[in-house]
Amino acid sequence: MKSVVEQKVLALNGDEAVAYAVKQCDVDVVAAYPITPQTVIVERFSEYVANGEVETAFICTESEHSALTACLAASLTGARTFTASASAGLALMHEMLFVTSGCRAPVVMAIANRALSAPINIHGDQSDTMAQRDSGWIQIYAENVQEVYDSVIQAFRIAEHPDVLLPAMVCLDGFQLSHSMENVKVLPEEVVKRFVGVRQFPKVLTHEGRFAPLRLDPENPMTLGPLAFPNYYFEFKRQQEEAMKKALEVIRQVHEEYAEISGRRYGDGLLDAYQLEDAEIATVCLGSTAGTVKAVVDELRAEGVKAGLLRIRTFRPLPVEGIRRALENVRAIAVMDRSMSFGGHGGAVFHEVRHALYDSEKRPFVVNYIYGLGGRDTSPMQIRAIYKDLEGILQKGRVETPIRYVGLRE
Amino acid sequence: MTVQEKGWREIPIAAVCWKSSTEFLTGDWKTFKPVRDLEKCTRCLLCVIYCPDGAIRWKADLGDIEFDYNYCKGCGVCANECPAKAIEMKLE
Amino acid sequence: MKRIIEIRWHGRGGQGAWTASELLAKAAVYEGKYIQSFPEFGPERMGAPVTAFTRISFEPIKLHCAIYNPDVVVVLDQTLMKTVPVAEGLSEDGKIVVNSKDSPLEIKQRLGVVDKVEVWTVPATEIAVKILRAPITSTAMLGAVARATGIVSLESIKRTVEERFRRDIAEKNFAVIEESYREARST
Amino acid sequence: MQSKEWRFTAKDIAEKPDLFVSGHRACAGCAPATVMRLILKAVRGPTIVTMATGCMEVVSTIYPYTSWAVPWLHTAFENAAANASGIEAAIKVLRRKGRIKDQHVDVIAVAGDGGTYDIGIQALSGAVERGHDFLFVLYDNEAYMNTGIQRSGGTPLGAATTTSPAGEVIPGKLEHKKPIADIMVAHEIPYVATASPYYWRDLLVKVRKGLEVEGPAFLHVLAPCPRGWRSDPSKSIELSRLAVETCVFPLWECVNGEYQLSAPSKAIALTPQKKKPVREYLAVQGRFRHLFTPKYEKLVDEIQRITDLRWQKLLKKCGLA
Repeated sequence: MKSVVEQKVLALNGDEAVAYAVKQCDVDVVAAYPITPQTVIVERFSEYVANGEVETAFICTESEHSALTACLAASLTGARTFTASASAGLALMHEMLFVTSGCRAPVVMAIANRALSAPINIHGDQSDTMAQRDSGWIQIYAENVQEVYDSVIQAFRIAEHPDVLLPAMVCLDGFQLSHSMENVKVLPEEVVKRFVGVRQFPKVLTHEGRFAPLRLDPENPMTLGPLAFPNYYFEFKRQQEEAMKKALEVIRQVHEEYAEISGRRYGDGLLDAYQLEDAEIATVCLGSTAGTVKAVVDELRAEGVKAGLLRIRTFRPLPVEGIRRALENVRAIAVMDRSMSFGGHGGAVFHEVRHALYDSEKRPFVVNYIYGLGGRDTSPMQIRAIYKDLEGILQKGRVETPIRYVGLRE
Repeated sequence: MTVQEKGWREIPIAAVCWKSSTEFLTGDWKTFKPVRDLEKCTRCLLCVIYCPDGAIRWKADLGDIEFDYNYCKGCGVCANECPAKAIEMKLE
Repeated sequence: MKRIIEIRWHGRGGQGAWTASELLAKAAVYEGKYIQSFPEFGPERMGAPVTAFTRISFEPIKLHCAIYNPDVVVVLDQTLMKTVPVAEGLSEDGKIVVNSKDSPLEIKQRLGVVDKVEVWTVPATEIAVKILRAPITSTAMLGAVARATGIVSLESIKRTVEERFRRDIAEKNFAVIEESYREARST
Repeated sequence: MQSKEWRFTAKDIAEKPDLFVSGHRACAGCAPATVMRLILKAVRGPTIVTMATGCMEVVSTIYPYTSWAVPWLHTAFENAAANASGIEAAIKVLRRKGRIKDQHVDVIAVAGDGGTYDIGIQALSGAVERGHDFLFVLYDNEAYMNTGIQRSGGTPLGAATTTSPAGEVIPGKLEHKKPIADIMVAHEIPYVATASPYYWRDLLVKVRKGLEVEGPAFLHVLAPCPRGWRSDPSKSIELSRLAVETCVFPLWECVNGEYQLSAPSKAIALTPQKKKPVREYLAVQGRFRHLFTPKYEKLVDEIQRITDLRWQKLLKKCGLA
């Protein structure tokens, strides 16, 4: 067991914490395009470049599409790469998200979660990343600024792991985290550098009949990004699914290894269960609001209410088994979604949590609360009301309104 | 192709190509094939340069060119461009 | 003292409400406390009323929501009181610190807050103009907040100022902070 | 840069092994395929090629086969130049850090007219503005041939395509071809040129110049497509000559903002009677067939007029008017 490293405490907002982590990770190429509320990441990183604090090539592209493309191409040339975006920017990257995961390029991207237009809104919700949940990227949602910093460092290790080789997103709620300054313990740079290590490349068979490291290299010519007809395409998609499956274990391992040097744990790296052991009622939540829920759970516990929370930290790959185990003894569950799946009967997280519980013996009540769209604040009072609703469901023994909206004016 | 194709566990990840297209013969696409009049040919090599399929090769050891009918698609560019009119397109 | 103190700052875009919020939070970090500092989330426009928030706690802060019932309200610009309900939600034993030459009692009457609320005033604009030659009141208000609340020491505030500003500007701001600390008056 | 003379003799080129190899699945008589072969005959050392979606990408990399003997990357349609940005930046940093062999690597981005004039112009404009050191080669077959001959910004006036068909009231494409190379000149990049595969030596020299120049270079190559131009497959290279001889597609280069005509076009400028009427070029292409009917024949005059106008403008830029 390694001992916990001594760490400085800084006061950073979420965007600054991302930039600081990236600075420490020996990143070769950063390509990005500014968009609120991600801009501070790009600005801070530009300062590091301008001051010679990093050896990174910084490409200020003309669009997010090109930002991700440049990261993808650089990654396939052997570089460790990073980008950041939000909302419309992530939507513009949509095409390239799939290409990046399909090319198995371990690009890391921070997303300062923001609502999608129209109407245009610069504030926080998770519509942007939820809309990309099937793009083949790992998705980690942070609860606070400390976790943002820690997750970015872990993301490089996870994405580049030979069993994984998938791109990864670290999601931080726009403004609630991106623009909130909090205490952040930071590791010494050499410790981070040692933790992330130097990129390794798996060997693949090339058209020259040799096995060569997977990257564009004139010494070992290789064709990347070809056309695959129906006779092959399917097989590559299955490979990606396998990598996602393996990522579950890798995320847990990397999280544990990081915990040993940092002293910080977020559940098992996949799921963060809070007061769930004997909980009768619980919520499921992603991101910063989970913190507010924890504060409410503390109050409820003090009042004798058996309330709990399951925070999904890793949404892709979805830890289905873990979710089932964590929740199957809870009697009523409120799943909180900070995005809509229009016409889909509830939000994405709701669909997936309910799906995970379908095979459980006890089949708890599962209801959905859509909250916080377009940056609407979610107060502790509103969260208390959700638990109150769950108690009501248990009393009545049935669900009357499976999908509800938090803080919405009727 | 009639060969048994590999399963998802066997093929390299990231769709890295593992065969050269020289293993894919396009010669059976043609209806007409170029035939050279050795007398007229000046070995100017323009046909080698213009062939879209790289199917005309300069053989240094022979000091001459050679048509590779494994790849020739019979387009007739070589015949059309031959300054000596030494190539004729003949029905296969 | 409560385990967590919540502060709301009112100013106009460009007056430094968010800066003041951050400086106070950083000062608390130096004292080993847990903090949160965030703006009212929106595009900032010069002159428009803006709000910023600070949480200071002895234990890690879980909350990630707006501050509804602040323990302390700080008003960087007295004219805001005409249009913005600055005392809204202020806890009954809370404190409000206003940039004003007027007496705390006058301000208290104008605000119409309950008796238990402590009202503090400080002529921050005058102090800032005198020393900095500009009506930038963020540091002056910090001095008054330190006096009114005792949340952080003057030394910690100075340390953050020292880190943030150029040496000569920091020196001037030390003078501002000290004077406003002395000049702050309460009911 | 101009001080050096490149000698690409026919024998040199014939002896140099192909880096774009046989077995690709381009149509018979595909001039873009010839262009790919020729570009790679001109490389000077370690080279990475990146390509936009399009005919040449599709025909050359049908998994598990590849026709590329150099490292090669395709990611999407609109982003060949952004790919080049990432590759070039990565190589610079990795060399500096000692992670890869310390050698210069040339980066060539290749795109068709769709991936350049239309969907690719934003990434292209951004990449050259940022000054990345790469050569962008546009092989222009004047329509979206890969998807079945739809019009692009590079399709010339009067050409019939499947989205600008010649009908009862509309004579094919109503708009002029976008002057893409001049647009690239306006970016004030160090090297812009046009080329035609018929003039293969001129093309090779221009590829080499584009690689040797520091910073972005742009090469516009006309690449006749028998399928889309409705022309005889054997005529593809001939058409690339006629386009030059009629001044529909003059050959020039612009080095650091200075325009100059290349030899084949300069010969026409100096001996104007050599300039052939556009009719000769149009008549052998099925896509212009409708222009040779009484209803639309006036359009041939209009094409001649615009060709002459553009030629005169070019002569002026080259100081020859």
